[in-house]
Amino acid sequence: MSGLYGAGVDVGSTQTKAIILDAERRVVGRSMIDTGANVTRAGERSFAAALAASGLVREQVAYIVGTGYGRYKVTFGDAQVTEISCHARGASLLFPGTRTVIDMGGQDAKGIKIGELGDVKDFVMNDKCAAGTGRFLASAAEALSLSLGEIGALSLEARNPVRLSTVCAVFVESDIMSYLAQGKSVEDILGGVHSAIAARTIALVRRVGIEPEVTFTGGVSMNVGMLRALEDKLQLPLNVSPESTFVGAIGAALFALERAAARNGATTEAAS
Amino acid sequence: MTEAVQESIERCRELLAAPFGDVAGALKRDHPGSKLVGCFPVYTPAELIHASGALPIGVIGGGNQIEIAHADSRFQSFVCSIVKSSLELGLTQRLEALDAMLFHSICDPARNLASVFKRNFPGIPVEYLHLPQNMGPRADGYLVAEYRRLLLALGELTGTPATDASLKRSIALYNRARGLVRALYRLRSEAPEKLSAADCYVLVRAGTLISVEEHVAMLEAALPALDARPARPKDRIRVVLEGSFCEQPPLELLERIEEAGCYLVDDDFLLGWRWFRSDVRPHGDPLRAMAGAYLHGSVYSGVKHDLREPKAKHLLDKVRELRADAVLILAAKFCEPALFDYALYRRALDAAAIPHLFLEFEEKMWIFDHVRTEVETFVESMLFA
Amino acid sequence: MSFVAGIDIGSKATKAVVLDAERRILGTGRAKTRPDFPGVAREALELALAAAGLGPDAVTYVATTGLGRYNVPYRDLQITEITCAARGAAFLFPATRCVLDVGAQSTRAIKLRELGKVKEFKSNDKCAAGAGGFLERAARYLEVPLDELGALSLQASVAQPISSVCAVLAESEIINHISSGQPVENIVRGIHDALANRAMTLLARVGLEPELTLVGGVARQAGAVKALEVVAGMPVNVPADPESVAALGAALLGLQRLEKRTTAA
Amino acid sequence: MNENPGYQEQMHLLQKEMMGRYYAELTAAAEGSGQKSAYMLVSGNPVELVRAFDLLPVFPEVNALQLAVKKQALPFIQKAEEMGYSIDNCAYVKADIGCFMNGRKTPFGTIPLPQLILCNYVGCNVYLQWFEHLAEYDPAPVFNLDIPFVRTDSGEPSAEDVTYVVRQLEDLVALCERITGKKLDREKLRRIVELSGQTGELWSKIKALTQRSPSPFDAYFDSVTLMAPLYCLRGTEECLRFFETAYAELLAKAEAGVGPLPEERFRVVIEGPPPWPYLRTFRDMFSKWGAVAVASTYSTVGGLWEFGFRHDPDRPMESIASHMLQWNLTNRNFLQRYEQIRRYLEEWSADALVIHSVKSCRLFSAGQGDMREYFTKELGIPTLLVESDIEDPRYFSEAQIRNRVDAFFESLEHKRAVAAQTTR
Ligand SMILES: Nc1ncnc2c1ncn2[C@@H]1O[C@H](COP(=O)(O)OP(=O)(O)O)[C@@H](O)[C@H]1O
Ligand SMILES: Nc1ncnc2c1ncn2[C@@H]1O[C@H](COP(=O)(O)OP(=O)(O)O)[C@@H](O)[C@H]1O
Ligand code: SF4
Ligand code: SF4
Ligand code: SF4
Repeated sequence: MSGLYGAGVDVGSTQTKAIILDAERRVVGRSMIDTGANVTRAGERSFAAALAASGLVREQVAYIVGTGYGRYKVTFGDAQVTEISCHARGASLLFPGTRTVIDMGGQDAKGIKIGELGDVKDFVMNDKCAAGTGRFLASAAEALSLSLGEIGALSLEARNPVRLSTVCAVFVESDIMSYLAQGKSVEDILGGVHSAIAARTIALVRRVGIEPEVTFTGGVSMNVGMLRALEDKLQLPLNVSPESTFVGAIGAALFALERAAARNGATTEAAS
Repeated sequence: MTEAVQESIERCRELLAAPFGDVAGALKRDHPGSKLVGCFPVYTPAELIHASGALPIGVIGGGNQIEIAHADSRFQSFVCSIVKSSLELGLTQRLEALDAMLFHSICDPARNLASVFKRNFPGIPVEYLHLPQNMGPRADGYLVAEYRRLLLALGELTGTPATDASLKRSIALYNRARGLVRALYRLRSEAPEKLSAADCYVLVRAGTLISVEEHVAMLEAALPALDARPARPKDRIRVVLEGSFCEQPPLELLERIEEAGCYLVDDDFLLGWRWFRSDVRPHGDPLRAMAGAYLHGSVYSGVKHDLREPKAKHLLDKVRELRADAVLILAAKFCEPALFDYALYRRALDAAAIPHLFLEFEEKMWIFDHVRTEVETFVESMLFA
Repeated sequence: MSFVAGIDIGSKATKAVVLDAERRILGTGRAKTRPDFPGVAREALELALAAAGLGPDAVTYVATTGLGRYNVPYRDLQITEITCAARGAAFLFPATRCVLDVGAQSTRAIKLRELGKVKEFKSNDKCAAGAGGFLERAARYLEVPLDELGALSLQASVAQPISSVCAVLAESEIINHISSGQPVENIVRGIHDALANRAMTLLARVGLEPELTLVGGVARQAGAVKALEVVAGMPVNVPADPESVAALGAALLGLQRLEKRTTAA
Repeated sequence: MNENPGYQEQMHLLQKEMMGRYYAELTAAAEGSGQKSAYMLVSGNPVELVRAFDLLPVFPEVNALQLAVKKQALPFIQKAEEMGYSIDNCAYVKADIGCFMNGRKTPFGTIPLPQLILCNYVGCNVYLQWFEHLAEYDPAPVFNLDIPFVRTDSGEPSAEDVTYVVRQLEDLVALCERITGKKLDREKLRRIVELSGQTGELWSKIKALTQRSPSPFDAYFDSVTLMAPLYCLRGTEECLRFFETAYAELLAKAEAGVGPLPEERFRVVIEGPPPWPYLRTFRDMFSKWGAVAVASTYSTVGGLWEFGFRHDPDRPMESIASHMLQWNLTNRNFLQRYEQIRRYLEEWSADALVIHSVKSCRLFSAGQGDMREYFTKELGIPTLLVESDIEDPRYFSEAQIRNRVDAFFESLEHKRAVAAQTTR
């Protein structure tokens, strides 16, 4: 059954990611696009792109699982699974030793405690307030008219990081303005921003208990400053990989493979 | 002379700023062989601890010196800071000098905290007092029995059970200490320019961190000197502060409030260490005396629900007695007892046409512009007449 | 002939008002707040003086307010923006009992005693969801100029409710509404309703009673005013220049002090 | 057999009738029937004593609950907040006081003014302030029945505790005699206590039924139906009849292997009070996964009969005292609650623990993070913690809770699948 392919589509608040896995769980196609306004379209477009990248045709993909906050909009999918389960599965495929997942996305932060088989043992989320999410960093970057790609590296240059007076993703802009006014360096400000968010995230994740190995997922894991800030505060190295943003989609694809296999199993049994 | 006072005030400030673990350790070192009993607010019958040959020490949260990193995974966001920070002290090995911990029925979070302490710190025996909430005739016998129960436990802890004699000595000592604190407050209400709320606070707070003997000595030296301080009164309104009987506001907040144009002529900080309006009866059966003082001679508080006289009436009396211009309700964020009290206070204060301001604080807050603006506005609303 | 100035150094904008002894508004000035508070205050003041046709040193008394009130060396008096907003509003609408000040970063409900004195007030400045900053953001991603926002929401047929309690997280919700073909004006109305509801909880806590006056830049948005009138169940007074009300109040209080002083002398 | 249209028909109808009559009585009293009433609190309440004086027991908590269920609470909560109560105060209190100060009219009846404000202080410290406030707003005499909190690991009260409570009960009797102008009829009290004893017997039998699989009813969502009569009407003949019917009906279901859901796929223990304003929505989130609550701590706030307590007609005062001191959830300490939950998980053979953390009720919620720590880390029990509120609709965010519930059961299913594979 080598011809079996499974796809995962992670419709995030900010970015939509699609992954196609073959039966050996190798990534044969991937894509990432901005979610933008039309959530349904975003799912379709990124799946199509991943399909194209894989050189497969729609029919070859046995099963599609949608996840992310827009999962119910993945109407072309066969099933939906929460991003929590998907991040857990995905993380343990990339790093089998993973026991704790820290996921920082565009609009939420999660802590997930997982078992040997990538099963979710426990989890916590922050999704009521943008404080402590990628969006907070985005606001900070905007206020300093820097790109998301830059801020992390700059924050590493901080000598004496500032102490933010707010965690509000809106007010942080004027907070930053007034620090600039006081002549604080961009590096020190970013240092403050990153350590504030890191502290917040760790406080959240501690609720499930932080057990090594810790894998850092979600778009924010691309931010080296946040990576360092978390590592410093935890005194632990974190697993990250270029795939980190895709972890949710990979997990979804794994579920897809499983279901597909199960379905085949079922049908063959029925046949016999 | 006045320098000496400044020095002891500075000493107190340092004591407050120092990590709790170090302070507790030092206290134990200075009193070899004696056990340390941590006391969570509000009230502690310190006499019983002292008479059993142990040292009471106030475990009153982490102030603004510790970051809460672990405790907020045990208590939710809607629980006050002192519960979390006191737990955090334990979870970060800052309570290791303690030999026991004492809680009493003040509110639901503190009640559950006692259990959480028990589970997380098996090395620290937890005693839980249920102080009566029915001040009727039946409470006396019950409270004496409850105190006797506590004495038993303390006796086991120290190996030197209290005697009537030792109890009487301790009562006398604490009477003296509370008497001196009452004198401090009298000075503040009569000449607030001589003793700022913050200075007064640190002088009293020190008493929760050093032995009562040292505290008495310190205050005895300080009082006359403070009284002799030359200072000219500023044009400020006289304010009675209410609502901070458990979690304690940061010093800086007190300073900001007074700077904003108030004299805090009375407050309920550290109320449990100032629990009695007059001395506990030094003769007769000591436990009866202690119980009697609790039931008939103690101050009103958000955690004692004495239906004989409404709290609001007590507050109004205090305002009149001290010729205060206004009341500032300063409640710890998420402190249900204080927040509930406010509804009654507000009603009574409005009826009596006494200006009042409600503010919330957290022990770990460090930005005060907002508070300052509110207090200034409040003061202005009274001055621009 | 003495002239008095009130200067409000706000988080976004600095406003100045010049009065004569008869409490006539001679001129107002406005400058974008920048770190150099004394400078920006001076700039706004000079604009106001110019508008009043007065020389740079014409004022005899300067009262400051807003977050920069302590940073103006040449001030004679500083007062908080709450006291000032109340006094200014009561001057413009003498029957005012409640004032709602919705600025960029804060929302304040103020209950007045007689003569525009503050009786009680409640403020929110921890979360942007209730403040004008929310509207600025919304305008940005709705791609509508800020000053058209107000008029737009008046055209709404029905409000498109916003479920998120967070100003930032509301963003993607709003984007989804756009994509699902919701007319922009309905969305804006939904945003104004959300803002009005949050403001209303503050007003309720000080005890809402007529007349209600709305000050602060948000008062420029007719839609916000309308939404407020609906939840408050009463008409809302809106000053011609809502952002300068605090500065006006400062000037009035300054004048009052000056008069006291002169009569005393 | 999974098709079961008449699910709890009988019992539900009876309950509606009885509660309807109860509220009709309240309304009548409010409109001047002359019936005197006593405000009191649910936790470990001495309703027997109150009934012995023919005082009509009024439970502000039950009224607040009804307001929430009927989605009528918010305006009253807001009224209370306008009076100065904080958004962070228990919303039960706010809903009740808001209602009390605004005509006491509800969709289910009018609440009479009290002739006695009886604060049976059993565990919850908010109780004290709630009734302290009511006493400020109303001239009726107020009595604090001070119940010493459990201070021993065993949960046993001391002799002094019992004496203290019994003496207070005697003072209360004297007060009731003054209010009603009647002497206490000891024989009547004996009979009422006897009825309570028998009712408790049935209630504990009913709770034992959920140990079976499938559980004949949901011990969280359905217990509510039985709790209202248990508190408001305990010690009456009709209440006993009701529990007889309920037991018969539920026993029959158990025998027939009928449960509340077509299929019982997960057995959970639920800790914490329900989100009354969104009870349906919340329940559906669990039903969707075939999850049934086989035990709940909330159903023991009024009393812990399932662990053996019975009112004893031969020692009326003492057994009322011991009910209040020892035999209810709220007067026990947090660790004893852990133990209670542990027993549920074991003796009711549950798969997981669900903690519904409500902001209003810190008695329940303060420290539930530690509870979760204990069950997940010490005992390895899958535990889900979701936050909303018992009364205030503003704290329920459906999408977020659903997301958590789904993820939780996904993980339980995954575990099962894996287990199945490994056993294959
Ligand atoms: N190259 C990058 N460098 C730094 N941060 C990034 C980068 N790419 C994305 N991010 C951050 O990741 C967030 C989106 O993460 P993602 O996990 O895709 O969120 P969601 O799944 O909710 O869409 C953005 O808000 C941004 O802050
Ligand atoms: N021209 C305008 N049209 C509509 N809204 C405006 C306009 N100018 C400002 N606002 C609103 O007013 C807010 C700023 O009000 P303002 O009172 O100046 O704040 P602050 O006093 O804190 O600087 C902005 O956040 C915006 O929402
Ligand atoms: S504080 Fe800021 S980020 Fe948090 S909810 Fe409010 S608006 Fe959103
Ligand atoms: S601050 Fe208030 S709520 Fe917190 S422990 Fe003290 S009394 Fe309880
Ligand atoms: S805190 Fe809990 S037990 Fe107490 S009154 Fe509120 S809801 Fe009831």
